[in-house]
Amino acid sequence: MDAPWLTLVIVSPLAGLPVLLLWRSISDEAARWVGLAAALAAFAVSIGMLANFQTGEAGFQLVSKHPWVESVGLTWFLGVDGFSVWLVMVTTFMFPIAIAASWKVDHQVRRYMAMALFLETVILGAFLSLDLLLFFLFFEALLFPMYYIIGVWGSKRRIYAATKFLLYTMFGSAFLLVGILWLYIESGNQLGKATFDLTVLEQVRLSTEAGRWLFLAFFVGFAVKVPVWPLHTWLPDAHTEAPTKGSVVLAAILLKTGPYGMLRFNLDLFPEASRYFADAIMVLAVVGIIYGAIVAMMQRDIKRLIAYSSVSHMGLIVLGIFAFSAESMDGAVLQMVNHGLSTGMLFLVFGMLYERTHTREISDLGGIVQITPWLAGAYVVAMFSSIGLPGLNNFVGEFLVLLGTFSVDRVLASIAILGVILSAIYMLWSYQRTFQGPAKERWGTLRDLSWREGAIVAPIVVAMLWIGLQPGPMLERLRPTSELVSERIRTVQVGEAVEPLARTSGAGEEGP
Amino acid sequence: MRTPIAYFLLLSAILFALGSASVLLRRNALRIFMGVELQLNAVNLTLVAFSRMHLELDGQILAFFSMVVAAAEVVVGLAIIVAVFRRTGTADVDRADVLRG
Amino acid sequence: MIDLIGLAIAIPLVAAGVNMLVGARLGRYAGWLATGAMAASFAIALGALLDLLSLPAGDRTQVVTVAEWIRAGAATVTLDLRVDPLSITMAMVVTGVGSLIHLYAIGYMEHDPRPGRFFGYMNLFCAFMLALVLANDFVLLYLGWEGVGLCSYLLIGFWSDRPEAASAAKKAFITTRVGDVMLLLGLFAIWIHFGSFDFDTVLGAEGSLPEIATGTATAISLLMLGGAVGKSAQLPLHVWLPDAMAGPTPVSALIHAATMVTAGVYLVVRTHVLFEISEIALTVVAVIGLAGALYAGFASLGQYDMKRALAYSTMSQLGFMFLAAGLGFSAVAISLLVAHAFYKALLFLTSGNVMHGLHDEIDVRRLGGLVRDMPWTAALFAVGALALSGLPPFSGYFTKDAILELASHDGEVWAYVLGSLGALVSAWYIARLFFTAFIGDRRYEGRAHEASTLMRAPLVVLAIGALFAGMWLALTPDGRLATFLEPVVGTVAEGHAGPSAQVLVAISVVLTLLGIAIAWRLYRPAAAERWISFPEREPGLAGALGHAFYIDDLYAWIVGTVGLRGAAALEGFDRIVVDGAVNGVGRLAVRLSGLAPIWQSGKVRRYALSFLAGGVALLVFAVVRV
Amino acid sequence: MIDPPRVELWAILPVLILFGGAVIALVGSAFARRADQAPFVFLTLAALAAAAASALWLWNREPTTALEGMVSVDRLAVVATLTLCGVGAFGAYLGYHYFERDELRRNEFYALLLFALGGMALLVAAADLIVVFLAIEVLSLSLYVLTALTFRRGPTEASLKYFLLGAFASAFLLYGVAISYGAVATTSIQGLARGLAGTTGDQSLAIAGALLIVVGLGFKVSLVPFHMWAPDVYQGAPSPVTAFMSAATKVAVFVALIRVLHVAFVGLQWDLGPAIAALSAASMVVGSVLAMAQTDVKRLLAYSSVAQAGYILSAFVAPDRDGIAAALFYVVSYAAAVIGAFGVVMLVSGGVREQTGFERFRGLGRRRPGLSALLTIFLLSLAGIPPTAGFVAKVFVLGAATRAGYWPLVLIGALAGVVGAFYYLRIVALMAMREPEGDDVADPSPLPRLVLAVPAAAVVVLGIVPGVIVPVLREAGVLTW
Repeated sequence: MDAPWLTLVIVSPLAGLPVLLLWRSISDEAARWVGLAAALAAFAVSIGMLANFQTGEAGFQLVSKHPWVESVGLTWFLGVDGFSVWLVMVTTFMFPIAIAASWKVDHQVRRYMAMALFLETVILGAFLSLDLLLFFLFFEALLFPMYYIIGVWGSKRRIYAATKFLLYTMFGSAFLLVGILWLYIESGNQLGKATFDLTVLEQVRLSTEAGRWLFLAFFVGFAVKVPVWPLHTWLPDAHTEAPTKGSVVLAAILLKTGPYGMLRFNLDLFPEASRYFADAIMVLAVVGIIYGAIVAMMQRDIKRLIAYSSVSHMGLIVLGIFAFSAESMDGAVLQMVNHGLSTGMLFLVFGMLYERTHTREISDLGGIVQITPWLAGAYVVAMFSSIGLPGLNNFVGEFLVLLGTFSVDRVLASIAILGVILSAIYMLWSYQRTFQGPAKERWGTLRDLSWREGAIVAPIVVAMLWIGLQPGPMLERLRPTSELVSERIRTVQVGEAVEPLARTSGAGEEGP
Repeated sequence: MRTPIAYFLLLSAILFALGSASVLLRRNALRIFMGVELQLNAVNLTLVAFSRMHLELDGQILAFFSMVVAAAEVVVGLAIIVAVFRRTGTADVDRADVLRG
Repeated sequence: MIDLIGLAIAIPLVAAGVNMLVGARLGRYAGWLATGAMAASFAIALGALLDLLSLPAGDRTQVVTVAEWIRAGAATVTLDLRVDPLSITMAMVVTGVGSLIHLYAIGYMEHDPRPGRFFGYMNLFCAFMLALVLANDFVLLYLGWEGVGLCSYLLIGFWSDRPEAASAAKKAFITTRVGDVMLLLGLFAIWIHFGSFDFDTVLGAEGSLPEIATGTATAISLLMLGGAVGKSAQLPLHVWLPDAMAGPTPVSALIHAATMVTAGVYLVVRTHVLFEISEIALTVVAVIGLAGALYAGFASLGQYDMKRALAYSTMSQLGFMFLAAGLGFSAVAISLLVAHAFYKALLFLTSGNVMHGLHDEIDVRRLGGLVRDMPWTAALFAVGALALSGLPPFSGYFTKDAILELASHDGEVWAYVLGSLGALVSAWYIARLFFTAFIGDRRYEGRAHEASTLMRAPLVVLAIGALFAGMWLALTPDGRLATFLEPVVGTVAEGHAGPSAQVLVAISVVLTLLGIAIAWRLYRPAAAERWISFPEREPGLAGALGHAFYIDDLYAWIVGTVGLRGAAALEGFDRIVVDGAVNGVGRLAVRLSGLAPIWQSGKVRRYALSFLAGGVALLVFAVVRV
Repeated sequence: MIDPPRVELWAILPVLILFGGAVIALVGSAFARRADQAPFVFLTLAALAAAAASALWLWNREPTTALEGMVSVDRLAVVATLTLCGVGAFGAYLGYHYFERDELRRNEFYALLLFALGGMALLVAAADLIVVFLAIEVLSLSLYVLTALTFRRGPTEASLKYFLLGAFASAFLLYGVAISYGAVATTSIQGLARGLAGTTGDQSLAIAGALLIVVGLGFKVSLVPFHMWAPDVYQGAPSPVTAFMSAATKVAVFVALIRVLHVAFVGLQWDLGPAIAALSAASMVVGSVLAMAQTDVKRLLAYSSVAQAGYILSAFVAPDRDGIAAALFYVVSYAAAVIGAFGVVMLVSGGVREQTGFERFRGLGRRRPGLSALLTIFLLSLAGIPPTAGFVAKVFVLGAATRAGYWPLVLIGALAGVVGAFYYLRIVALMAMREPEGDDVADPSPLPRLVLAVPAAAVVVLGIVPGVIVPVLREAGVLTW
């Protein structure tokens, strides 16, 4: 079916917004349902997009391109390829879950849902824009709703955390903005017409030096979002103070805009610089993997622990991207999805526990497993997924990333693989202290998972098993793209001019 | 023989500086304002001088305008200063520091 | 039947799912469901075995295509299964012994509140184990490898309210993970070299060695050995096994005696071609095995907890298997593996009976004279002990002593001598257990009740296996099993060095009897006080034996003290330096901003001054530029 | 023999209308000092409407200069005048509400407002430095008085400071005019451009003159280091006056700056550029940093307007129509946002007592979701966070600066934006994320909220579809020589 799928995907969450904004006196329950319905609608639409996605195409598909502000060359230019398609899917998949998971939010529900839907829209926009300014617009626009969600519905130090998150990420995107503008002007000088169109900017020939500076500007912008060590310290605070849904969205989706940006923009626009900096970045990534894992070990607060585990896992993703081997790149993209599912589910399940116990302190908990076996079981699944147990989703990604990296740099891969051990240590240790051991009588009365909660968790588990055992459908859709990109990058020699990327299809043509 | 233009400019510059100085040094609002007046007149001198140099009249016209403006400023300024004096019983500008930080 | 081998995995998997989801409602039928599933998959494996036997020895390697798993870049991983003599042998052990232990567990766990989960985990374990041994692809093997680790974790920690069980589970998983990581690296290395994970591609068709540089082969083999050492609790990654006994006894019998811990041996045997290319790797295997055999044997002597003693004995036996593999007698290693599965499972389950009968009392110092209350159990234990000690004609003799015999014939004198010492110690520690626990006078209160029929029946079967399996497997000179395995593991080249077979048999019998004699001398009923008070008299020696020469304590110190301190330091660094810098910048800015009032003092004249200064600065700036 | 000057009054019709309205209002207020102020509001709004209409009527005129080259008739002036009329309308309404609430009768407010607007309308059309000077004086004098209008302690003090420093500044302005006159022998803006393009002009003298003019005008738009009056005056003046002058003055004076820098002294671009950049950078940094520690919303916004002026100025380093369009877009979106922001502050501040400390805003979101939503929108725009006009505006001006090759300035601007986000969102946090304390004192009347929804809508619309005005602004950016 021929429809402006991507535009539909982006706007579909907004469907619920008018109701929420205009109908002041809407009841909380109704507001929740509206939010959930809109999110589910988005999911349905994204399924349609997936159905129209051509497997085996490397280039951009379902492209829709409409001038927006001609005078500055801003275009509504959307396209999806192997990199973005699954990120869109995981976004639309996790949002209804996250919204359903925050059913317990009891004050200002109307605004909560509105913010959530707005957030979903801008995140989807960021994943689908092929116009740098459009991307930056979405990239910046997602800050405020997240800030608001953390700051209004978060826990004790929420304002500190929210502000830190906002300022830190804005600090990063300040450099990104400068880089984008520079590139924009440069395109004007070279091609006559200044543009933000990614597929055109790929044609801009940059001096080695300029390319490297621009790469750094872009990289810093994305590295803060990832976050790459040592720019990570906003993450634990944000994760910890955010409400459950906030943490889920943050971990599952929002962080992915960072590595996605690197894949989409740094590698496409500055291949030479990418190669030039690859080694340094891989080292940073490996440091992040080990460092994050070790620091996670020492956390007394479960959410902080999970946050630091994110630092570790995201390091793995960056490693996979900058190893430039097709396997590692496949793995990296897959890992973005996987990390979304597993870490998202960890926050989800722990959030359910938190709703019951109202404590995040490991030392307060213990012996939960005898009281709420199903909740503990769900946590165990998520935990082993994030530990990278074969048969569950994370293994496939980790395996490919490490395999690809190993074929490029054995030493780094051998160090990075220690993360596999460390993750087992901090996860199992915290699990032991939280769920195992003699049950504390103060928790004697906890309820086990309700049907609603079970229904929230089940889809994720299914997805985990599916990806873990049959990643084929995902891999075959993203493989062509990653092969194209990694091929191009690997043909580049450091210090040489670069041939513009030849897209197999899509890009230029006008949308419907 | 004619005096070189430079002398006029220098003189007016000195006057302007003196005016600024009194703005900086005086504490009484009125005196500060007189300093400003002095500056304006210094500028007038410059204008006239240049006008003479270029042998055309715009400068002198502008000088007239500035005098008018100065007069207008006097009117408004005095009113304000008086209003302040009524409130605070002093025209000492250093006392007027409720608004700060 | 071969094509249906997938079912052998699927059935337990499904049963596991059912048990874990609705096990609570099944109640006591959970156990029967699980056992039934195992029996079914045993039947399938048996069928596959028979099919295989009906084929000529040449093409007894069947690959069952199942599905593709991962395809990315140049890497492809399949879920295909491989049925060949080696894998089917392992499958028979897993399903056969597995079924019996499941059956036993029904009785053993009857009082447990959550049989559903227990049997779910057990079935899940068997499924993973079968995947491990039937895999035709290294990554699938790794899946099973990690999967059994998971189940071991879940089952050791099954009674997770007991702190020691929880930490034992964690320790087991993490320690083996260290090995797993090496295995994973080995897999990467394999892929780099062969560009495939497929057994046929990597290991080459039988006979023909894969062309690969010795150095590479050494690297790969040693990395995989690392994995094997971790799983099979060999030095230096053995520390988790004794603690793992905190799990329910059927678990110890199934996972930590009969099947999972033998995965390492299986891996080494499976990839023996790679090991054989590099002499070094092979030697390392042998040395580690031998060292482990002796070390664990002596350590077992220092244990008063029956299960811990048996755990060390398992480790020692596995050591013998590694020794065999290291010496190139893969077939013999496997036959010891099979025999050991029977008698060690038997021994564990009998000690399980003891626990069951004496509400979890397992310390031999508070047992003794059990033979009166539990004649069956005692007899069965005795059978297991005889089999283990290696007296002809029981299994132990045909397997363990075969290793020594071959070693000596190959002129591996060091291996023979030390191995024989190990054999002697084995006889010694197992006899010790029997004497201290089952004869003499009671050292426990009340009366131990004999195990129910349901729990005895499987033991009888195991006992028969323990007694005669070895004989049956090895009756022909070079062993039936050996010939059966030949297509996969190659022939066992019999050397002719050293003394003749008869002499060796004599020596081994003498040594075994000597071991038993020593045990009797030390632990006979009359001497009870002496050996119980031994620690007081010889604290040094007793401590060394009891703590298995303090290796575990050393690790604990390294991890618990050095490791934690370091981690804490890093966490502080993150909080104070990295995050401190971030917050510092913010605070600095705000403080700076707080300085505004100093200049913004509300004084007009100061404003005018800064105004003037600014103007002058601009003019100067212009003048300088012009 | 000099032929009599041609008097083309149509060229300054908007100005005349505004002044006319002002005079009527003045007379009216003189006779009916304590009368109901409703008629004055309608008079004012009518005058503004008429002025706007006449301005529109000038849109299609062939760009030219009139009145002996004293005023220019071009689209820049038209756009600016329209903006000013809009701002004026909101200012008038806010003032009406402000005085009505406290039964204060200050009908001269409207006269002064119109005078100020007249001066501004003249300023944006000025084609001669003389007119620039005169217009500046007219609007300043009106603003001095407006500032003092309630004659309370704060306002009078603010007015005094504003006046003294303003007079001081106009002396510099005039000196600058004089020197540039001396350099090129004309005060006509286009004449200056021609003179400097040719050889007749004395470059270095002209640079000095230009800089002094920049100083004089920079004072009006509160550029660092000529900004120090702004916090005191903005805080001291009655909120509606603050709202009006913070928006309108910037519009008018920046347009004048466009004429001065992009026409008169365009020949000195390469000499003046760095100075402009320096001023811009200083304003962005100092303004943002000093705003961080403020705990009074009005004062905070005052400092923020210093930073905003810096952003607008950063577009001036690009001497082309895109630069002008960028500056104009920024000015427009800034005007909408800032008048709205001060408007909300006025409603919260509780009358002429002007309590604008943070505590008044604590938990506002719970009590007055409407007000806090409005203020949030305005603050987001000022902070440059999408989807608001402020974001687009920042991109435009920084883009212009990038094109001119001043990328360090761009980086400074981008980073100052982070600091900006800090203090703007501090207020948002205060309203949305903290529990209210004390009793609710914000103005309950619904109409003001409705009125302020207009600039809010404008801010959002311009943020999502800037295309609606960008072409117009680019038209305005075409300047005649």
